Amino acid sequence: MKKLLEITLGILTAIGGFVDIGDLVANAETGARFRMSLAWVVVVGVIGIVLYAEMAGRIATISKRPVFDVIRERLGPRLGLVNLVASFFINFLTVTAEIAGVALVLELASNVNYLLWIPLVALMVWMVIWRVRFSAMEKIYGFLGLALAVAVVAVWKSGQTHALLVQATHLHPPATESWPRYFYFAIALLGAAMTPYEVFFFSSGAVEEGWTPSDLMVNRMNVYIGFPLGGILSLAIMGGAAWLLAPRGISVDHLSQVALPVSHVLGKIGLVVFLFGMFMAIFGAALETALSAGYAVGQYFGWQWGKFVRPVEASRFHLVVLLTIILAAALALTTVDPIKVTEYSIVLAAAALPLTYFPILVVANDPDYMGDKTNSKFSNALAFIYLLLLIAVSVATIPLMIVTKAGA
Amino acid sequence: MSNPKGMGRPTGPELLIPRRRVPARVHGYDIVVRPLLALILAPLLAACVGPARWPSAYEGKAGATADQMVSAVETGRLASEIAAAKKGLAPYLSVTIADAEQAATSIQGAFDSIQPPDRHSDALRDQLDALLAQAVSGLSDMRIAARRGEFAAVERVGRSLRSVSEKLDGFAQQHA
Amino acid sequence: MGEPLVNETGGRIIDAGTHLLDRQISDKDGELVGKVDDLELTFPEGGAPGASPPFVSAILAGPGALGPRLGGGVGRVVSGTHAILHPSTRPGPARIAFGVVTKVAANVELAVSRDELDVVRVENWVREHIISKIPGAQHAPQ
Amino acid sequence: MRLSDLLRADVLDPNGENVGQIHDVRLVKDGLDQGLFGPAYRVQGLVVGVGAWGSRLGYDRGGMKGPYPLKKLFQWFHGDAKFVEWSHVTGIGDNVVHVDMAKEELPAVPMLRQ
Repeated sequence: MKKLLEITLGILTAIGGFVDIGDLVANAETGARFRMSLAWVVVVGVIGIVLYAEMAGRIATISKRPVFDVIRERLGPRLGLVNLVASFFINFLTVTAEIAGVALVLELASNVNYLLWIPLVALMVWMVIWRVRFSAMEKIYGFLGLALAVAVVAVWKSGQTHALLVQATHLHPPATESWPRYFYFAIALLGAAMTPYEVFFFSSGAVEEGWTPSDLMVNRMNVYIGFPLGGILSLAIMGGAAWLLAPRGISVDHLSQVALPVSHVLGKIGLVVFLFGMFMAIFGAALETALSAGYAVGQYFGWQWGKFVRPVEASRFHLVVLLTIILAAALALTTVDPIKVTEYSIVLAAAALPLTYFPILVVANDPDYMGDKTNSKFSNALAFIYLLLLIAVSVATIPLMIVTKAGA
Repeated sequence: MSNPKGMGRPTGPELLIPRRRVPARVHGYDIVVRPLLALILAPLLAACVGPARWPSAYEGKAGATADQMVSAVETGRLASEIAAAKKGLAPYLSVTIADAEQAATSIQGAFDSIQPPDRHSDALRDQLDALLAQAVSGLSDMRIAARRGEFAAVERVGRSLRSVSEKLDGFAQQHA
Repeated sequence: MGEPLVNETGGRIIDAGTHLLDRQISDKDGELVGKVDDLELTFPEGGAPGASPPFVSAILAGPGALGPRLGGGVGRVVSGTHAILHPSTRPGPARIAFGVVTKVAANVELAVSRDELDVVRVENWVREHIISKIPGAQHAPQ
Repeated sequence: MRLSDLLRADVLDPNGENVGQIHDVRLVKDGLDQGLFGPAYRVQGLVVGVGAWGSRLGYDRGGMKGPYPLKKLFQWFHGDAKFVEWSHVTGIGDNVVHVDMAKEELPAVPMLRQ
């Protein structure tokens, strides 16, 4: 039973990391435009995040080093700083997108403009970080975010599951879309699936929770259960858009459209559950990303960080978190299109992936850190292939962004 | 990508399976060579399509605009169907319809700001403008009704938008 | 994989850049202090190069040590920030004598509390002027 | 002197030939007594090689488990690194260190793990 509770860290990270505003938007958008022809990317993304999050969690458990400690130690202060600036900026866009996303969900439930909700959402995010226990936080938002599973029910009840699976074997864009756009959206999906804050948060969380080598099993369970679960939710969102929105020629540019399939199939109750799930998942992601801002900066400079000490003992960490939330809310209040912010954040995240994942792979192989818990040959082979893939993605992202005019 | 009539995108909710069946067998060429070619050629091609200086470019933009407007109108119609089936919540439907209206307005505005390069393009513009205006005003009516909680009216407007949606889709296919 | 290398008298051998530089420093209570941003090397009896080799006499931590290592414009900004925030006119980097180090491992562990060290000056300022003013700042660790 | 004064400095042999850049500084714990810490870490020698990129990843000190291609890449990259005992250092200038052994005579870097 205790073990069951412990895997919630993984589930929160998976729901909040996999199914956050970025995934809701990217998967629905992709489903509506490319039907299921890009579903394979979600699978590739799940395997990638499982592989690297397991390593990050194992490193944090064995050597007590969260990811940004490792980045600073192995890449040195200069490249580490480049990494910090890039990661912080992308993460900042993500915080903005999540805060706006929570506000958009509240708008859908209340018909009150999302801009009016933003200050309240920002305050709630900060208060939860300030006051709620880390373990309580992850359990509440992890389990309640599972309400999103109603999207899986909707796809199943639509009777289209088989047709969608058949579509998923078509590994090319539909006639209405071009190859560059196909690849651009593939990159967006990969960025949404493997967003670096997931490992920042997951590894820092392992330290916050005080994991010891006996928790390695918990680490594996978290990763092997949590992320694939997030992947299934993502595919359900994509599937709903692929069968209901795509045939009607609807392309997704508002969060409201993401809920149409669930509402259409399951009616009012389904819609309520889905909106609730979206709220919890995006709110959880807002907590994770805001904390990750503090984790990354604190770990680069060596400041006291984390919720495992009293706030006064980690003053600079809490200041960074507070300022990040305030500035993100301010950016969201400029009426910048939250969906656009989301799209840019995941695509830029994709471009920055090797910066985060390369040092993790190196340290997971270093007996100085890991003792005899270094990577197996199998995970190394797979991780190396992923590293090459991530580098290729990172090189291709900006040119594709220009060519496709950001997927327009 | 010439698109003969009848290969258009299905519009009715009853057509959940795509009409154009994609061949199940995918050739190695499709997987390897085409993406590579696309990656290499795309920047070159993209460089050729600037602002609508040529009539063909204008026509392409008109087609794309119609296509985008189909998305907005169909979103509104889907919301109205959900309302008719009593499957949605009032605030949610209101926001969804208002979002669709907002999208429609900005699509219309973007198209109106493009300079038509010749007489033929003027005709094209008039034709599409009429459809865009119908779409926007229909979605506005729908939003007003939704905000007032008059979902019977929402449903009525939704039905009336069907022909607009079909015409927009036809226009998009014709001028792709 | 073998054991860590020692010399003939049993002294442990490490590479400064790989095993010491950029590591996390923690104090006697396990609280995090800063990073090993640089090391101070001293020649015994002020000896010249070539005679007796220098030894590591102190850890240098904080922006005053990090700035020069970053170099360039960014480095000047970091060093400049340090100079502005520091009360003395030409401050050196915060120095932690190796005499208070107890262990060089994953973390570099100290025998003193971080409050006795110059490197947490900014942390203390932020605590005093901002964080401790927010209600709930003293509540228990979570 | 700071450690960072040595890192990345160029190493010149008596003929003025560039041996490479200082990748790392090897320390041994047998120096002057430092209070609680016991004997200080004193400088034993310099790890010198071409191109410092990746020299901190650990692939040049043995024991790394992989991945195989990365291991090979960095071993190839840093395989010809040289070790300079401190007794061979004759002078330290601005970003340059002079040694009294010719480039060809310098030994390879001893591994930190057997």
